[in-house]
Amino acid sequence: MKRYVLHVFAYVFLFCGATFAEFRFPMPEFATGYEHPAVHTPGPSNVMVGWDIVVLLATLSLAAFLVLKRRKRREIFLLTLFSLVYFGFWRNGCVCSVGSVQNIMAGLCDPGHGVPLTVLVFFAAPLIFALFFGRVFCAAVCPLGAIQEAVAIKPGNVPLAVEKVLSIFPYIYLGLAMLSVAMGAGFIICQYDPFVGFFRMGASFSMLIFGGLMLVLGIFVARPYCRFLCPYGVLLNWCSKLSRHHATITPTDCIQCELCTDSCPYNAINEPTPEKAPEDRGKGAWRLGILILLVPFIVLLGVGVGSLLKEPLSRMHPTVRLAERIAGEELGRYAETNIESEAFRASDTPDEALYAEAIELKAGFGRGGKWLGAFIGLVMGCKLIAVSILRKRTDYEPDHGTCYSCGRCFKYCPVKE
Amino acid sequence: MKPKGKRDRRDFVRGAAAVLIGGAVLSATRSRSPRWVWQIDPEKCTQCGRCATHCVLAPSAVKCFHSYSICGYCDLCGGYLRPDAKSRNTGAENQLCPTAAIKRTYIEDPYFQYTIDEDLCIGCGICVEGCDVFGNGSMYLQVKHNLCVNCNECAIARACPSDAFERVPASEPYLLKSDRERRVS
Amino acid sequence: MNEFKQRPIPGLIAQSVAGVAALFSLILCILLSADFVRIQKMDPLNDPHLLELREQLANSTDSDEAAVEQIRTFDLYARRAFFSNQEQRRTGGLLLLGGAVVCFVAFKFSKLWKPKLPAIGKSETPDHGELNALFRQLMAGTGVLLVVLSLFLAFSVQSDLATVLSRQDEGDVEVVPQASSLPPAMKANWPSLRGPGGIGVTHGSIAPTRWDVETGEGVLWETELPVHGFNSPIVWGNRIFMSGADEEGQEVFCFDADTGKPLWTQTVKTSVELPEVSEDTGFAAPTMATDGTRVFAIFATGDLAAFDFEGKPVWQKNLGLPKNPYGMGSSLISDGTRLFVQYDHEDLQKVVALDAATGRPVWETPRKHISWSSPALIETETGVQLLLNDEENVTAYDPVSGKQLWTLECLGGEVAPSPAYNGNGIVFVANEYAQASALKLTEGSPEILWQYDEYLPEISSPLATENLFFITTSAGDVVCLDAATGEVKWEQEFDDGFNSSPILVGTRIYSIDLEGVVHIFEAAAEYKPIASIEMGEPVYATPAFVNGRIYIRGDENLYCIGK
Amino acid sequence: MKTTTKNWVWFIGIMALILGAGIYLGQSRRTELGKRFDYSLDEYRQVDPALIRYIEGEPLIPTIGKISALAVAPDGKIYVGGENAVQVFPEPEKFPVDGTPTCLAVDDDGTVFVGMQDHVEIRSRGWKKTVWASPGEKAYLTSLAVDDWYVYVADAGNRRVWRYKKEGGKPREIGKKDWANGVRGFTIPSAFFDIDIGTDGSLWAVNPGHHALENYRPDGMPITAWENSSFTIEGFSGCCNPSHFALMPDSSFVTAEKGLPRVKIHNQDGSLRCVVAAPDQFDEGVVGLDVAVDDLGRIYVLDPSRNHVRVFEEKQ
Repeated sequence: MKRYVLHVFAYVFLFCGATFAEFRFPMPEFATGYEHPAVHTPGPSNVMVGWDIVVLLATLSLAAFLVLKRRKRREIFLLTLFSLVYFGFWRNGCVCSVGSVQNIMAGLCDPGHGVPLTVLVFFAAPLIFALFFGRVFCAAVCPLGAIQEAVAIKPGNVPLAVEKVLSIFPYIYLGLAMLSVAMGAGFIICQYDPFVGFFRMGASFSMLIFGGLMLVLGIFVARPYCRFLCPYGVLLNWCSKLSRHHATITPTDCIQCELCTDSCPYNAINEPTPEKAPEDRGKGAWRLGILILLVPFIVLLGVGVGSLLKEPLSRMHPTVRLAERIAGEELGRYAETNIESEAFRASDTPDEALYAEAIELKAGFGRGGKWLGAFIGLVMGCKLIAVSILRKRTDYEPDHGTCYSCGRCFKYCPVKE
Repeated sequence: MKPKGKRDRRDFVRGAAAVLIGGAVLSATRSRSPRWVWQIDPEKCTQCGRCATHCVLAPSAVKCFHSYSICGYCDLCGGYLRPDAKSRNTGAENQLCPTAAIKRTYIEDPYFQYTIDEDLCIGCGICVEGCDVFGNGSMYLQVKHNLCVNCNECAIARACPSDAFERVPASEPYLLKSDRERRVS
Repeated sequence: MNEFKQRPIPGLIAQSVAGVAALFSLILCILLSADFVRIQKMDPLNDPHLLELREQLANSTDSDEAAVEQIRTFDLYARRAFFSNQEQRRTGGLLLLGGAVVCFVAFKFSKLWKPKLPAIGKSETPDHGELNALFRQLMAGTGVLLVVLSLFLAFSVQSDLATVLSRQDEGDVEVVPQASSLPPAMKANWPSLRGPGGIGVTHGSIAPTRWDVETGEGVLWETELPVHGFNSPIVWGNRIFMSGADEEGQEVFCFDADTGKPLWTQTVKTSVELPEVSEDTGFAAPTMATDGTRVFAIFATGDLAAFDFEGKPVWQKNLGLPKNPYGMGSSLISDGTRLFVQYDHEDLQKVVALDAATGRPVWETPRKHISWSSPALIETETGVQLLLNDEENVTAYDPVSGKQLWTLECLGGEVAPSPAYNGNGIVFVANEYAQASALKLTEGSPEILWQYDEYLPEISSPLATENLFFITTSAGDVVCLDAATGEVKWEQEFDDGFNSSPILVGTRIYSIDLEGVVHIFEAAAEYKPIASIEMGEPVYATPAFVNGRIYIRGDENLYCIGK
Repeated sequence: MKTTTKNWVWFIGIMALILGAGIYLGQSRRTELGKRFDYSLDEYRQVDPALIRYIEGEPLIPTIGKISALAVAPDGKIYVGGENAVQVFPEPEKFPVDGTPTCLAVDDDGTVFVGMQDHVEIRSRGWKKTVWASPGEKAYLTSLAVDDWYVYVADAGNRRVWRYKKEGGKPREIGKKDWANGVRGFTIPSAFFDIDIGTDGSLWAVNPGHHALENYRPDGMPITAWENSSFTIEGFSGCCNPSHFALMPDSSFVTAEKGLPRVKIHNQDGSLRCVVAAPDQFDEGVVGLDVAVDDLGRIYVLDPSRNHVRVFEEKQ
């Protein structure tokens, strides 16, 4: 891995160093005194970058204030709409915090990658805010959340057990994305961002279809991307669990009126535990013990399954795909060449060099696959344990991890002061 | 009110998490490099046509650039006329560019100026191929930075078969073939 | 304020407006996607009819007016279709957006006027135990699904690459012909340390025997060296190349052989951290090499760079940071098409051949021991062999394929001297703390003719003529042995030791000691001194002999002796 | 029971959705551009084999790199200029030059004229070197020709032919636009501009922008010209061709083109006589195929991409 990075680094170095030789052949003599027009070389627009950071911090603060102090769903929603317009349609959904995870990972793996300040702020600020105020970023700042919040017209309730089981998919997505970035196979979160196509008013057909499906689904299942896919949500979830001040359903004391139970479309309201223990304590402890013992086995199973995934995972990397294609063409598996293989052949790099690189990458993916498997296994094991632990609760409370601080429940609480 | 011990523990974990995030951010910025933008290395580009199809924008942010100081101002321009063109006029049957994005204007005998209409250009690179084969290679593809949204990872770079996409510092965002080119930005 | 106040009439109106707007948007959406699909299918620019027309026009010999007209019309239609379609899409998109906004606003109002009343007491909420059981079931389901999916992927994705590679391994037995000799141009120049082939033998036969550095008599020019380095000059045509490096950077210099003027200097940027090296090795101990069109330099960082004779970078790579107690010492050598790098370090030992033009590896053969010695290319009856010394063995490789030809254990200690060859089937190796050995090349493994262990070299490499074998030691001894028997012909002691290797020019041997005294003596069975000339500064490098001139790299200056 | 079923239905539904979306996205590909966007010259690379009347012999392989200039001396020796040296065939002789020559010419007495990018160097018999001043700031010399009286230098940068006396001095300018005398001037879009001297002592020069070969008196007055523009084998293709030519002993023209690399022989009136080498015999994209002819009618083609001088002989 390290050597690969070095290799890439040296490569970049070499090519940046080689300047273009000035073409010395003079232009024709023009009797008419013709002078050629200037070439239009507009620079990248830089103007908004500083503003993005300012707007991000401002909206985050405002969201925290609205959620914790004002406690008005409508105001939070208006802020959500603003974020949708600004971060989404105006700034084309880029830079976004969800994708910034990959930049950070790329910066960690390859010091030469360079992470701009904006991206750093977009990565860190929502997490820091989550540490103090819960997921206010999800509530009113994230454009991906905002567009789903806007279409969530008739949200149904996903059964709690299903919700909890499906919540491992963000972990899988996160793991895959990190592996992909670490191996240099690309930024898959950006590649498969379902809503950026709408923000930019244009994307490939399949991505538009995928985004459209997500939105249609989002009418009935609120925020499907946030709940079942968003990899950044995993980090926010962890931070929010530790939050110092988190949104509460009731401003003061819960009167156990049960009015709010149905108000949350995200299954994020934890009900008070019944007075009487639902089952025998000993039985619960026994089961918990077994589950804890089981975790290493699940992790091992994950490693085993992950090690099988070396081949399919390595196909994420274009170089491996190219090497396989070239090898396949050599074996006569394909009737004709494709653009990649033609370009490769024209570059007169020997096949062996490509194969060697692919083999090395595959080895990397082999290792990465095991880590990924172990990670997923660990997540599943932890989820099993977490669900089995019964925490004592006397009031109706939002779940600090999964609550998006959307504020829907505020108005259902009859306690106002 | 939560018991005090629990509170302390939480504070500690929260502090640890903050340190973790800060650490990740710091280590990711170990080398504060300049801001990068994507650009095509004209020496490596093979004009496969994917710039036209794979950009997240439609039409693509990749456009044909024309370095006038390299151009031969030929009457018979390999980048403008189809190889099988019967005559050298601007008729649709003679033009190589599928979207007629190249404008031909007469300067003086026998020289013509070729200008790229960037609104029509889709970055397919067919003219680049023609110019490379027969001409001086004054036409080549570049990413137009007023259009490019500078994605995290350029979708064209991912699809580029000849590795021609690279990150260049935003202060020098073009890889022009001629330094003598007059530029306006 | 009652947030749940019901206003049925406006609520109903808002609801129906929202419903109508939603329906409108949905229909628009479907229409737009249908249109999109249709345009994708139609692809007016690639219309078969248009392509056919173009072909027809291309094939007609004279100007086919009708076809031209048709193409133009078609082109116009395609353009019109494209632009009107763009217009349509834009309008459609705006309408869709408008519909969505209306629907959205109306819906929000309907929610305001007909708020959903809180439902009390969800009946379906399972209790903790039930939920747990269900959760475990579902989690197991997910696990099974993931495992099945993984297995399916693992077995459905086959690697063609693995097949090809295994096939290549089987087909590897084919015999690659060995190169028969070095290119003649190499012999007329000084392409590497110790000259052509790196065995210390000059192909020309004349060199000055009288000069005086102090008065400048017989010295064509001298020039100061910009950066320190222990490597020796190499010469091709009218160019001299050397490298130098310190903590500040790594450089390659080119001098004009006729005037001593610096022609160019290039820096080699490193991408790795500087390794620790000992002071008497430095960062630029390895001598450069050339293949006649490019020059190559390697540094203690493992950075290997190629430049053309004008100083333009051709390629550069890093072979991996060497872990080495003294620093990288092996010099480079090229046979005209390949560049050979002996890369024997503490944790990594290998010899690689790179394509000189591109720097791509041609072959790579793993080795077993550390070494500071430099490779030599010898021309034997069966072809060119690449000889490498290491802590234990001397090993020969086929320069074309990298296959090991033979290996023999006859060395020991930290070996810096390189092999010598008498041009006639006998290879000599020697190192302090081991012995000197004469190896007669045979079909298979060479046989040891004799061994000698009195005066042995530590740094400078031994030298062989057809019948004699010479050793210069770090203590200042010079020994002459009979090549065939190992009998000591003469021994001579000088004041200072030798780092620089002796070079054979015609019938004379030039050897420079550490104080910079050039000892010239006959390569004969008796000791016949010809001259001892002081250079006036220490000399560690081995001189280069080209066209009757000698190029000597002193500690600080580069001298050209000759006319 | 009912809750369990409901849960499972939800679970399976969402899983199916995720899987379906995954499969759909995994298989979706961007459409590539269609046929209209292919740039293909295959049609023109095909040459009727009956037209090819030359076969290739053993090439001359120089030991110098980046070969770029070729000349056949009156005594039949072949001079090849490359990186920092000029090599002479058949004997293993070579002399160094500073830089890479762009053109070469050899006089009857063995004097070698070496054209560098912006000046001419002369090596007389004893390898004594004389340097002529550059004819101008924009000079880009591409061809040299020498006859009994003059040395002609083709300068693509200035779009002129310079006529030097053998001892040097200020050159005479040929090819300045002069409508009164019928000189249209040289149109040279890229650095390819070749000249040669006919058996009658007149100067032949390519006018590459017009696909023409033009004939001048030594004083610069035009005599005749012919041109033929076509992608087919009869004419010259692209924007500046032929890139090189040489006169055969019978005054016909051997021409070499870039873009579509091909070597042909044209009769004196410009009509195609035969093909020496078809595009398929060269590497794609090769430029700078300098040609030369010896007294026996053998055609030498300098192939920079393979670094060989290729030799073609007429089929028996």
